[in-house]
Amino acid sequence: MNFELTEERQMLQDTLRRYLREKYTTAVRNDILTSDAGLSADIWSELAELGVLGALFTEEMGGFGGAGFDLAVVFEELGRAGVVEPVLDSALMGGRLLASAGKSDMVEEVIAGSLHLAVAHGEPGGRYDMDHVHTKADGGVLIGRKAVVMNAEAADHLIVSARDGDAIALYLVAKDAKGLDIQGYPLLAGGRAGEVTLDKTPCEPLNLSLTDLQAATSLALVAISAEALGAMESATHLTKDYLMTRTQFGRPIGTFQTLAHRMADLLIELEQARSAVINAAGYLEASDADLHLSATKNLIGRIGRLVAEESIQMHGGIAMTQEYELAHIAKRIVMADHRFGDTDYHLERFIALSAA
Amino acid sequence: MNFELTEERQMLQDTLRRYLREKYTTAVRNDILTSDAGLSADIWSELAELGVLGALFTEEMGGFGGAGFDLAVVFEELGRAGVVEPVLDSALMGGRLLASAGKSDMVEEVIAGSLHLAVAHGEPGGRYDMDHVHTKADGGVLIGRKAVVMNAEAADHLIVSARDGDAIALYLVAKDAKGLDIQGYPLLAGGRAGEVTLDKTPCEPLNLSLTDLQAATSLALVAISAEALGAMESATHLTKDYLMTRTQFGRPIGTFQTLAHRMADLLIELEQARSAVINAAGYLEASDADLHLSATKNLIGRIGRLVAEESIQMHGGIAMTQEYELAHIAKRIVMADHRFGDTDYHLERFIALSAA
Amino acid sequence: MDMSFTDDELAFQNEVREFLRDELPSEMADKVAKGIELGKDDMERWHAILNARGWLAPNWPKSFGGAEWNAVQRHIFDTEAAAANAPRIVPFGLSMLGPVLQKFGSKEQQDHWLPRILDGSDWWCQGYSEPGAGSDLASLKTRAVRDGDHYVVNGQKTWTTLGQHANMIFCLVRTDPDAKQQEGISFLLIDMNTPGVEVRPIILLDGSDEVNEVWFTDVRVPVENLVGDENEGWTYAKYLLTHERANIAGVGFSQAGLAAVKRMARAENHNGRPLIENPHFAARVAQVDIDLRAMATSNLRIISKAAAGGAPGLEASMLKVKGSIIRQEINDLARRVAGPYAMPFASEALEGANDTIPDPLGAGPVAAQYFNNRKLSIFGGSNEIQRGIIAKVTMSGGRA
Amino acid sequence: MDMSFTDDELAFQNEVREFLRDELPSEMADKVAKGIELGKDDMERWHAILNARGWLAPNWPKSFGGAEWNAVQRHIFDTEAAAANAPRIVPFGLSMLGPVLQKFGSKEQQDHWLPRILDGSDWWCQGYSEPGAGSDLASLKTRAVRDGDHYVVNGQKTWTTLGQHANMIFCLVRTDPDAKQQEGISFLLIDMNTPGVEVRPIILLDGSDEVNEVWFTDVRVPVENLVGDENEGWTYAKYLLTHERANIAGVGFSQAGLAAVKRMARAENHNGRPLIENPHFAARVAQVDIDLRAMATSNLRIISKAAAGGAPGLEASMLKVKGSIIRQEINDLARRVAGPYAMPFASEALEGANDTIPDPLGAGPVAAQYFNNRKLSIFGGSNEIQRGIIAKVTMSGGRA
Repeated sequence: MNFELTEERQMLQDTLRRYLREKYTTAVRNDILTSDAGLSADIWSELAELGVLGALFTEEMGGFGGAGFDLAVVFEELGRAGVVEPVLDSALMGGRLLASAGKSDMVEEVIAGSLHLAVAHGEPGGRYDMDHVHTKADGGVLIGRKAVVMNAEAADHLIVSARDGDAIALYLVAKDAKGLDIQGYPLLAGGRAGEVTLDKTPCEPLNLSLTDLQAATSLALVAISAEALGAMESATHLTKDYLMTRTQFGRPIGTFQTLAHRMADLLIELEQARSAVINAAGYLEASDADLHLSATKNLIGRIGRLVAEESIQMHGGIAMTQEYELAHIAKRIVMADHRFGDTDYHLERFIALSAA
Repeated sequence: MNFELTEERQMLQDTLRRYLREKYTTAVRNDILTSDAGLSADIWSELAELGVLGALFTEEMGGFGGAGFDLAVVFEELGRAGVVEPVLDSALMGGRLLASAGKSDMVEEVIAGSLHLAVAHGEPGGRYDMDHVHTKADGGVLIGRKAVVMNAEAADHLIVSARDGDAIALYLVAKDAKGLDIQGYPLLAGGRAGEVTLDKTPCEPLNLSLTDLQAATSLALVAISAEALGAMESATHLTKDYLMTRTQFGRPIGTFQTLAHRMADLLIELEQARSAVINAAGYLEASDADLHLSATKNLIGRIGRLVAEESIQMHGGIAMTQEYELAHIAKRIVMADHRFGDTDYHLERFIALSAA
Repeated sequence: MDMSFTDDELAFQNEVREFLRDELPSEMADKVAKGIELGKDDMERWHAILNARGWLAPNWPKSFGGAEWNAVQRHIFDTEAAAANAPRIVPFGLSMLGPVLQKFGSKEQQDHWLPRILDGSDWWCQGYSEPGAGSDLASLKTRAVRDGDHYVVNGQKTWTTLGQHANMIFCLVRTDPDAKQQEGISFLLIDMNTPGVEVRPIILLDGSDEVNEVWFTDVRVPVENLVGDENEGWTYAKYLLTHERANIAGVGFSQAGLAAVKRMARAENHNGRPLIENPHFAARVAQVDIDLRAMATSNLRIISKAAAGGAPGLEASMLKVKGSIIRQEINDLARRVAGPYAMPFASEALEGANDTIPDPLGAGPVAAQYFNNRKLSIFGGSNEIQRGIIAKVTMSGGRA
Repeated sequence: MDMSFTDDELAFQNEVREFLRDELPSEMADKVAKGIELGKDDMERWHAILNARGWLAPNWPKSFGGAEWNAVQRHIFDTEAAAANAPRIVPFGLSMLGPVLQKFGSKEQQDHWLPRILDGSDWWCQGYSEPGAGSDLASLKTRAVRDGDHYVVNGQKTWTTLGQHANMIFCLVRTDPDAKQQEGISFLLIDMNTPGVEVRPIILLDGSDEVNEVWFTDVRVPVENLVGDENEGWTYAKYLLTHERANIAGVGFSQAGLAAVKRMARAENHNGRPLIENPHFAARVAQVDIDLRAMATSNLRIISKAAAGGAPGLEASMLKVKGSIIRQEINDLARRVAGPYAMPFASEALEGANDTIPDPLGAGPVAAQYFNNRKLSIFGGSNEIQRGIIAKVTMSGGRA
């Protein structure tokens, strides 16, 4: 039993944390948020240079990490800084799917930061249901519509799920493919997504099934949970600082017992969230991984809401202003619940898997 | 719209509250709790004399009340004082069932306080399911077993549900009937109940169906909710007094902001509970009465737990001792959740009725 | 006890329903239903419609041009208006300044300002909060120094809702710097077109721009714009704060919001069934539904007591806390229903202009509303302040 | 990061399991599973079984006859013991007094008292709390006045758990009445058979009689029973309070309790299906299960840090709060499962003697346990005290 990070991961964490603290300031991030692209190409290159993207892949895939704890370390730091660049969707999910498909040249580009991807799976009316795929693959072309596709506009290629007969499989679609239409829009918590229409769009079969997509989603669950954890750490830290510096009725508001005790509860729950992310990362390869992942996502959803709401409440008005760091962080935390199944979805999955 | 009590009910409330405050002290009640009978015959007679039992019946039945708000007024006061005498089971449920059956002579005795009843409906394994009746009526005798029958030992007659073929009907069984066996025991929150075995026990058909029992249960839901409300008022009041008088670290503990704010939350929820009981009483005759009753019982269950637990917690150790008033009150509140369907049972019923 | 309306009350309810059916513009109701920000034009139009009917100032005496409704009538109107998705009345002139002027203003002030509130000549905003003061109103710093027939005002106000539309602001200003805390504060009416007044929008976390900072630099205000006596402003401010409480629980808004959640959850699919049939989601809906039913009755109880002459100070604090918790829970449910489609940032949709933002449930920007309504427990006396009031009142010997 | 046990740890786990399988009397495990109070005989028997194996004092150094386990070993033992429904070790001599004597006691005291703890010659109880003092230990009033070779003790202690079985009590007493608060307190060992000692049971709200009041009237205690220096008792008391924390989260108890809830809910019927399949009940179970899994990992993290030399003071407070909330929630679930059968007052069943109390799920007195375990968040430093510690430590510059 050992809960210390390896030296390599400790170094990765330190490097990434330092880089983001210096470069990814509130002001820089707010500029990115309001930019047309919704992401910074410079930041993306630098993340690649720092090895952050490579840490998401195993050595066989051309990276130098790829395990649950590698993802946890990277995404916790991205979450702490409120990074909106699509590391999760473009590099992790897209890249790992291509790695499973044996597209090592493209994976190399992903790790180098020179290739952007998008995973187009969810469809209108599908909510979080993995099986809800009406898009059809028929003789080398795709027909259908995909909903809220993260990073769709910036992607060089889209990885699209579609039914060929009954089976769901994944296909590669180039950004300039015929019949591909993307209606892009910004997201409340930063970054951009789009509604994707495929009208007899030529595609390349990837020889990947729904099972592969589920495996990639498991990685994404570790990542989004760790990201939310990092954001919760920021929220808690900002709140603690605020309570210690802000005075009202002549004293720091943190000396008011109610706020002090509620702060204590947040710290207790933050430890719970930290342990939940460790469980998700540590049991990612276990036979009952899905049970642990759903447990974690449910807990992160519950505690995330508490931390976001309590942090805003304890700040008061200042946290309601868009330019204040916590506003963005709180949005990241809450909106993470809308990805890869929400609190209730994973509660149900946990119940089903517990009964099995 | 008018939320004032009528003059008659105001008088009933005042009389009953004054009587219980003077006569039903903690010491008197603790003696009753540890007595073999588990109830006081003197108190019972005096409640009858005060008209408390008569207030549970309409004028046509020989009483002078019987509406939802009459029950609410009576049981709120009984709950406030933590009364363990079986007014709900013996007089209200038993008496109103006999009234429905046209047994006006017996109802008269109930109102006079000279007849005790018990309603034997639930069976082992039946939980809160109203339909779970395996007891059989066959040629004038009953065969079966009844679970946790309140007031079974003291009852002069038991009203027993049984199946005659498919239909559930109610039967009257005398205390000395052949084949009737009662294994009695005390209850955690006061009073006594028993396991009742019927082995070819002679009975009298009451010409009442499950529908009549459900109607009596609706009355019981108003009563148990009002009783829990009264107990919550006591718990809150005791806690408020304790916070104002008990000092720690040199000051009244109510001046510690955390406790003050938690007290405020209790008071807010107490208002919710009060309104819920008004809803139950006020809509008892409405076409959607069941919806309101389930809403109330669910809310009372949730808030009751909060009030009981928070009152104990804010008191600290003293509330853990049996002889302290709050200990009994808290038990009454929590154990009320185990009668006529608990918090979850009524949540489900509310959902089902909402969808209908 | 009688929980039903009297015949008169039922007749009034019908009258309100007919009015809303006939007079409320449907495009306005649609915006309100979707949580899309109303423009100044919309709000002025709705005020004019109400004013034409004599219903714009429900709580004003008839002598000042008000409807002089009792508390139950106001409750009926508020509930029906929310159910019909009518816009909220902009409260600053009507619910806040109006009563203060009626009680403490001079005859001249009443004659001049009150009709202009009703006919829309003036749009008022509120200058109470200051940066760094939060719920501690008494520590305010904006100074007003007497100079001949004028006060010269310097300082800054913040959280000024809809200040961008206003031409007038009522302000708390410090006129005696040596007095401590609540003393030495005056209540001043300031024309926002006076040189030295600057309004800067504060963008809230949901992207909305409804609140502002207002800066005063050597702003000259005629002394006749002082309400009541100099240094007595705290009295008027408290009167204002405690005056308008009939709708503090927001029952109507919560009922309308919960109805929208149910409608959306019937349309939203969850593993092949409507989401509303999912037991876990249904449990969330049912619990807030049950809580809301109880609070609606609390609200009626308190209103009926107020109509009978009771003083609902403590209860107002209770209703504000519970009301905000319930509304915020409903906002949370709406966000959950929307699933992945809660994520798009409907910045333009806030003003109803964007077609590219997907909104399959016709729900509008539900996540933005969730964040925006965090304000309900912060502004207007935070829930912590309210709990403090409740504890203080009851622990000092009130009822339990 | 490695969340699995090492080979050595796995071997130890096996050893513990075998020991429990072979040595734990099944009738004892049955009582524990049902929450039935153990008698003094049961507890002494279990101590003797552990002592025979050398496992009675896990945290004592080998030189004093302890097992000297590291934190992970203690965690493994605690978890396995709870899963097997082994009785809890009575902590007063072993976990509390033992470490104090080892650190602050004289050689004579160590030689005399420590072996008697292990072999069961003495049953210790704790004399800390006093009526009206609550969590404010420093305000204690019990006086000890030096009179020749004796102290003369007068006063009253309360909440003395299992004091009815004890022949010895370690007490905090005031030896300098003029010193303020924590100063002037001494740590004294008192033979309960001394004239003037009186034990009176306190019946708790669940009917149990496990705690007591202890009264001292002119009790003469030999001066050699003073531990350490006079007026320095506060130091020893703090050491005692902070010493035994390995099992503060009660993970094993919660795991055993949750397993029992699941077992019962599979057997209990709800509208024709096992209760465990009811979505609303399943949701309650799942949420506490998920919380418990996270806390179990927190516990392991902290233990592993302690084993590596870290100082888990802050974390102990966190674990105590969360641990008590989780255990209490599990008690609440058990009460719910039992349905109407939660109502009988199993006073005799507490001691396992009653056949007339129905217990169809074999659950024991679940409602009584629910009430009894409200103590978890009150005694031993209430959750409010713990939250105060957490806030104080972190707000004064600790980690967030």
